[in-house]
Amino acid sequence: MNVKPDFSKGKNLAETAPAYLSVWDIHAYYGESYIVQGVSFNVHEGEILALLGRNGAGKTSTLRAIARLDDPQISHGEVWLDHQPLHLKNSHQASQLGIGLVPEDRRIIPGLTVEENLQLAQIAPPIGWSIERLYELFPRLGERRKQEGVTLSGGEQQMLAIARALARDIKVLLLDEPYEGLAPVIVDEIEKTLRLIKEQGITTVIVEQNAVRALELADRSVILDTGSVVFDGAAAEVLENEELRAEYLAI
Amino acid sequence: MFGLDKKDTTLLLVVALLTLLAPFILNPFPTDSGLAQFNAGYPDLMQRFVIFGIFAIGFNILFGLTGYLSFGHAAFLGVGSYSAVWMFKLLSMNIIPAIVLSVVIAGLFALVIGYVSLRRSGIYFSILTLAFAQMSFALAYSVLTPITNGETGLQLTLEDPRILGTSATADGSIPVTNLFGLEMRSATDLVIGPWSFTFSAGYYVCAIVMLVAFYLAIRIFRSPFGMMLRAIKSNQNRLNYTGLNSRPYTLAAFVISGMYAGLAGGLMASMDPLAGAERMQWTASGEVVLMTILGGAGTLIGPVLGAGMIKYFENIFSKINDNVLHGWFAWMPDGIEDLTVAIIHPFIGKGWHLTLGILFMLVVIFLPGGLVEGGQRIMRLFSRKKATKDDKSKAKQPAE
Amino acid sequence: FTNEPTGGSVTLGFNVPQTGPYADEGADELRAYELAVEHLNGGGDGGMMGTFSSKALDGTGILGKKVEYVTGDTQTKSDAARASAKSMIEKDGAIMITGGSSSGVAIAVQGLCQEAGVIFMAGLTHSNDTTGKDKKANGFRHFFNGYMSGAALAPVLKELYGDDRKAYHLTADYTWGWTQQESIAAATEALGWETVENVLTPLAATDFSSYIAPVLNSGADVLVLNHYGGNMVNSLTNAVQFGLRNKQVNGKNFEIVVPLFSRLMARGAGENIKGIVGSTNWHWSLQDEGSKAFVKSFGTKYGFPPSQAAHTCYVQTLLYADAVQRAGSFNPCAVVEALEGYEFDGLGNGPTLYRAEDHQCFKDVLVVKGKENPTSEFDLLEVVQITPRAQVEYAPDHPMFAGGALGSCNPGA
Amino acid sequence: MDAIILQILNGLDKGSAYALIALGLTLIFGTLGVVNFAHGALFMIGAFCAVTLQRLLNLSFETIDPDKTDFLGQPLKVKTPYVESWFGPDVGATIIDWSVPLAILFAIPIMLVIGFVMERGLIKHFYKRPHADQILVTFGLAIVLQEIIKANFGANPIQTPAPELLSGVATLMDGVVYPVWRIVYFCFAALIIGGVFAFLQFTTFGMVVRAGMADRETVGLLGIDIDRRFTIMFGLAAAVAGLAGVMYGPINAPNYHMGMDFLVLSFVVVVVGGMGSLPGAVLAGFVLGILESFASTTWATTTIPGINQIIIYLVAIIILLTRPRGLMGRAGVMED
Amino acid sequence: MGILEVKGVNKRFGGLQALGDVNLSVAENTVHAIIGPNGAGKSTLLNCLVGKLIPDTGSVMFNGQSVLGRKPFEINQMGISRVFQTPEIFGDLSVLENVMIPCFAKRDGAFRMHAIEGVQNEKQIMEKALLMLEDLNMADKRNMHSASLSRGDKRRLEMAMCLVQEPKLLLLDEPTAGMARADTNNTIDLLKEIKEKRDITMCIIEHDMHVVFSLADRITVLAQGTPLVEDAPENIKGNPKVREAYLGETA
Ligand SMILES: Nc1ncnc2c1ncn2[C@@H]1O[C@H](COP(=O)(O)OP(=O)(O)OP(=O)(O)O)[C@@H](O)[C@H]1O
Ligand SMILES: Nc1ncnc2c1ncn2[C@@H]1O[C@H](COP(=O)(O)OP(=O)(O)OP(=O)(O)O)[C@@H](O)[C@H]1O
Ligand SMILES: [Mg+2]
Ligand SMILES: [Mg+2]
Repeated sequence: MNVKPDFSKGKNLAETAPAYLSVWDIHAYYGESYIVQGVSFNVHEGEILALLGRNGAGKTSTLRAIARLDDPQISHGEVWLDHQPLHLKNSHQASQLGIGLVPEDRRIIPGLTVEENLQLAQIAPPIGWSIERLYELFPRLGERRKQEGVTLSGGEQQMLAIARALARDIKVLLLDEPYEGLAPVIVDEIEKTLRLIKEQGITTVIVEQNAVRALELADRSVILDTGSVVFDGAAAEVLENEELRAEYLAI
Repeated sequence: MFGLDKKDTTLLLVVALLTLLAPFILNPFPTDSGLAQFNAGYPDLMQRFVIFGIFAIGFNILFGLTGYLSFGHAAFLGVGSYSAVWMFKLLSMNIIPAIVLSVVIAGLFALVIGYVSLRRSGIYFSILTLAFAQMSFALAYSVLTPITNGETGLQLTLEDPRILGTSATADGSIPVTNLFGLEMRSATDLVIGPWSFTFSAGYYVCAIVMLVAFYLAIRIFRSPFGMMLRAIKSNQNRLNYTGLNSRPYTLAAFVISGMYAGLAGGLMASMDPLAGAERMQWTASGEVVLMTILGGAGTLIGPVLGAGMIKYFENIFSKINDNVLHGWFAWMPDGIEDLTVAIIHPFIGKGWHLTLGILFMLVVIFLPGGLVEGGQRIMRLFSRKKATKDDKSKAKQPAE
Repeated sequence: FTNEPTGGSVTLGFNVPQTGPYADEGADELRAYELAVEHLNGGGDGGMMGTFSSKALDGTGILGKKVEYVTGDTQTKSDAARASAKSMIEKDGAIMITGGSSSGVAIAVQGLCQEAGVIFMAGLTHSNDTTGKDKKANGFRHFFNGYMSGAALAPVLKELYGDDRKAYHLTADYTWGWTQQESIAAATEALGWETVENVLTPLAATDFSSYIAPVLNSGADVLVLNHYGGNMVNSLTNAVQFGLRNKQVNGKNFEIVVPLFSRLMARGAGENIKGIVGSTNWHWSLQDEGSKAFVKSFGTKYGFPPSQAAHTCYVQTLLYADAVQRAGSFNPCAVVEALEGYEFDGLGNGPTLYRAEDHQCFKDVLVVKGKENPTSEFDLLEVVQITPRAQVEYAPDHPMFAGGALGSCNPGA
Repeated sequence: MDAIILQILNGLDKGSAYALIALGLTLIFGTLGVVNFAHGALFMIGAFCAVTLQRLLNLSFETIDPDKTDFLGQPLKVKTPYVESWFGPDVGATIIDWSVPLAILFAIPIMLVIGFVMERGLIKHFYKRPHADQILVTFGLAIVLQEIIKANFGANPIQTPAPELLSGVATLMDGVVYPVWRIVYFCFAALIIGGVFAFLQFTTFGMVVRAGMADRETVGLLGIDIDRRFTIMFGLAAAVAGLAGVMYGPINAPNYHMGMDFLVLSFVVVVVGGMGSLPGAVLAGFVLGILESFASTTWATTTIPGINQIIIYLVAIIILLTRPRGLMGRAGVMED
Repeated sequence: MGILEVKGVNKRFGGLQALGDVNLSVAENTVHAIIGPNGAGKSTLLNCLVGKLIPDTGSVMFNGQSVLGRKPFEINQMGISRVFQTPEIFGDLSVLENVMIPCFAKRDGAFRMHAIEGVQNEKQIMEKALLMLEDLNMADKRNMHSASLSRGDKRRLEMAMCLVQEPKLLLLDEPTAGMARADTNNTIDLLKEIKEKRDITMCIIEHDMHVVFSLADRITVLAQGTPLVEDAPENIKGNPKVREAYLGETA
């Protein structure tokens, strides 16, 4: 059973959207190529949504569109966060409204140390976890605070990217393949953290190739294929639905 | 044809046609009309177009393909010119030995400078090449005057000890550069009605050399070597871990483009046997950079267009003066005429730099790919019909 | 011959720096050319045509053909200047090229004109080489040269500063600088002066402090600045900054000499020029009839007095036109013949000779000094002495001029 | 000995000019990563701010002096500056005399505005474009700015003398005299350099801009309005360049192409100092200044003829070959 | 005597001992997996093998020859190829060209001037590259600008670039990270097939245990820069030390 998004074209989403984060009919392009072809879904406050799909399905592009990063260009469509029209904002405004993105290639800023990478996140309000608290969560980062961020090992960089998002006071956390390159112990660790975050009422959208893990964590799931939504429903449902798993997730 | 694919063959043929018909194409206005000012079809300027075209094509092999931005390429052009003039002074007025020597010497010069400069990349490389060129310029202007004749530039004199040839002609002049007897300065005029077209031997020699140079550049662009160079620009690191040594590739590209510059320098001296130190100054190096970017770096034809554009402004716009303007607008009522002239005045004659500066900005702002992109946009305008603009039909509705 | 005028008009090519550091001089040259053309075609008040000793010109153009002109930009670069001259010859059919404000450019264009078979009437060029080792049969220079500066300055320097002086030379490190330095050193050494040091400065130098500082303790009591244009303005400004003007050395006042002066440069140097001695080809305050007529017609047309560059360019144009008129032909060889050994007067420099052997004009040279109390922004120089022509003459084979050959005139195709 | 001290002073002085120009350039080029060929033009405009102020203060009304004549023999018009008639001849003359220091106040807002407008209107669109495009557009802009100045002020140099009080020479020790204004210039440069360092060191501003340079997108993701900071940085750089120009006027009379004369040199200084390093640029400025001064001594030029012509470039080559990233450059900045 | 012999390798970064006395012997024609927590020094070890880093002490012998002190391209020419942790490809070139370049390197050595003959005439090389792309299901993307590939595709492209060189030793640093499950399975199959078809030795770093256990003949567990254990896969799973340091409960 799919949950049909509870809004229709033309209505003012701010009034009608029941959801906390509403993505409605977004289309995105890279130059001439048409990547996101009308994606819509809702996320409720405090919920964890797993956004799944094959390589090149458009998951990253969707997250980037929500976080209002320059490219891809959204041609039309709307994104609402807590009655605020995100699609009218640019990326730093979106961030100030509470969007936090952990990008897929981590985007540790070259030339800055680990600590500076974290400090950078705390320049603009609103500020989230303190740096000390983040070091408690990821002791490896604490040990390497003076090391240049980009010389960290792959997994350490991933930790830094997550820590950096938490250093801001976020309402919605967008995670693009957070487990990639992490040792299983650390994955467990991060999973715990995500549950903790959820308890604090933060809404999370997670994109992950390790679909089983993501689905076990998530409340709901949206599956994308070639730029369109092919499934929208409870996470458990995907785990049960053999056909769906085989066709879109190959598990 | 010529070992090129269809697109490149067409390009080559079009360029060949344009160059060979340049005396007509560049002289569209009748000689007596006011617009004759805009005619560019006289030997010197046509030669300059193709010579700087060669220079820019060569520069583009380095910059366009590898991304290494040399800011000292004019040094090779200068060295080429000096070698050629010395060849005229010492050996013969035939241009072949002169051009051969200038290419060889410029190549050697490039080998040395390239070997050192290519130890660094990015801006550090640019500054190294700049420093070498500026040193060459400063020395040529002062300390090396015995070789370069300093400020005045190296010229032929009546006392040159020419081994194969005479020091002076029978009537007491300096002999003229030639190609096995074909004098570079000779030209014939063709008058058709009010039009007059000049066919200059020198121009056609340059044009043919340029076509050969252009053809070679296409081959290089399309060769595995060219692909390696593009790979260097894209990700040098990856190339090294793929088992390829990027140094000899960049050095080869550097030397080849240095030789192109030397060829241009040699040709320049062959058309007009003088070699001045300013040819090596940073502004001259900067000029070829601007030509290449203006036309479109990394494209085949772009640099030639850029070179033509800049030389056109330098030689045509700088020569328009108020007198000429008044001539053009004489048909207007006096007050309006003066006003029009006053408005245009800052942009012509001594203001040609201003116009050029504005042009640079306009091109780079509106045509990020240079003049070539301008051309492509025009082409696209014609083939627009095919492009489907209806995005919505493709857009799928959210899953139900 | 090349570009023989066939219609009712004849085209002259005015090749002047319109961009770059000498653009102001170029602009003034261009004004003079336009004025000359106007006068040749019978417009205006006729300027120096009225005072010129030759009466061949009658205000109907040249040989009855209306004078037209084209302009170009030398950018003060040999290459660009040649390109521009070539386009005038090849495209516009110019029969004579004139202009320029540096010796490198003049020599380069002169060489070109020789090869192309047109006449070159040099503008502002002061190097000995222009009519020395680089002289050409088709090229003519009205302007004076480094040797003449030295010869004219020396007696005045002796009179002003005595014959027991130690001179320190700063010299622009290129051919013009060297020839001028050589000339001045020779002339002053002949007076009994000692040349303590000659330091070559890079063309690109803008700050001369590191060249000026050593002067302070060198024991020299005269500084000679063999610089022109921006170099001269900067080196002089720096010298004054270092207090050289107020210094006493060997019990004498320290002095600065700038052998080649121009009013435009003097303006650039501002206050610093006051009291400094140098030589110049011509100055608007001269009171002979020719100069007065020229200043009047130039001043009336443009609102300020002409510079020496304007003067020499104007004169060169008239001289060319006159020579054609007298020769009765535009053929360069006929013009050369008419100009060689030609004696004239009334063009602002007194009786003048275009010497046949090297195509150099011989005339009086002005020694000038920066004025202490200028009454206007143009009134910057005062004439100290008019050195008579006899004193600045030299043999055509003088070592400083030896080496080149005039060759034979080339009428072109 | 005196000679050596003098050359060191000269070196420091030249060095402070190089350092100051390079400082502005390195803010744009080393930090924002824009190859700004218009930087020289900003320096030149700074100098012309002083010229303009001097002209403004010298705005005069004309009276006819029947006793004297002008060059055409007509009665001479005598000019009296308004300032002198408003404030009295003495005060007026003093104000005019102090026009260069006053021009500092005049230039700061002008240069800031020019910097802001330039960044907002033009450079902003070029951060992501290839360096080649930046070169073309800024070079074009430099030409346009130069030509505008040339059209208004001519091509000849225009003197902007230092105030009477600060001109002349100071005796530093026995036998060593040095122009006062050059000492002022050195102190001024030290002040500006210190100020900029402090601003970037003791605030997060520098770090944010550096980060934005390396990865704009991610910095935006962290809620920082990087565009605004880039604009401020650009304005700051323009102001530094302009002030360097204002103060340089009394040393060498400004002309319209003074910027181009310094342009290449300042790029060399910045790169030798190491891309992205402010202290590097300053250090390189002083090193090159001092070496240049010593290379121009007679001793040096007689030992190696022409050394004064090439010293800067020679040293640049040696430094860049022995230290891959100049004196203090950071890895990865403009290395590809 | 294995094809690769690492003896007593140490590497320090400032105060950090990234590798401490590492000994490793990889037998010819086997797949050797290196696993371990994030920051254990796995990538660092690989860097020492390909000439990116020079160890402080120790020796690295490949095929009886020392690789130390050689430039990366020389080492590659000896027969070692590497897939990087973050994809390194020629972004400005097309996918096909990306694969052709290693073919040239294989055929012509480190440098050869082929400046005149057109690329399109290199039929053999083009065919070889295409075949490789087909093997990896990327043939349809051959003319794409490789920078605009999705992340998973970039990884596959890089694999293709290394495999097409037919190296004697293939080093893979997290080759399947970020790859969709289906493609991960394909990759496993592909690697298996290659292993069977060709004489190739592989060294693989992975956090995905599914991949490790499907492929590896032997496993070394690295922790804090030193080998913890080296053993056959069956024995690793049960090893309590490994469980604690790396696998966590879920494995
Ligand atoms: N800069 C770009 N230019 C052109 N096309 C792009 C660009 N970035 C991504 N694409 C294309 O957009 C499509 C979707 O990319 P996206 O990164 O959103 O996919 P994804 O679902 O995140 O895939 P993956 O799981 O591999 O990360 C891909 O086919 C990719 O080729
Ligand atoms: N250039 C460097 N400077 C300082 N420390 C470094 C540098 N490179 C790596 N390190 C450190 O060395 C340690 C080992 O890093 P390495 O990249 O080898 O880890 P890894 O085992 O590959 O981890 P992962 O699985 O997370 O990729 C890490 O703690 C890292 O921070
Ligand atoms: Mg993705
Ligand atoms: Mg790793």
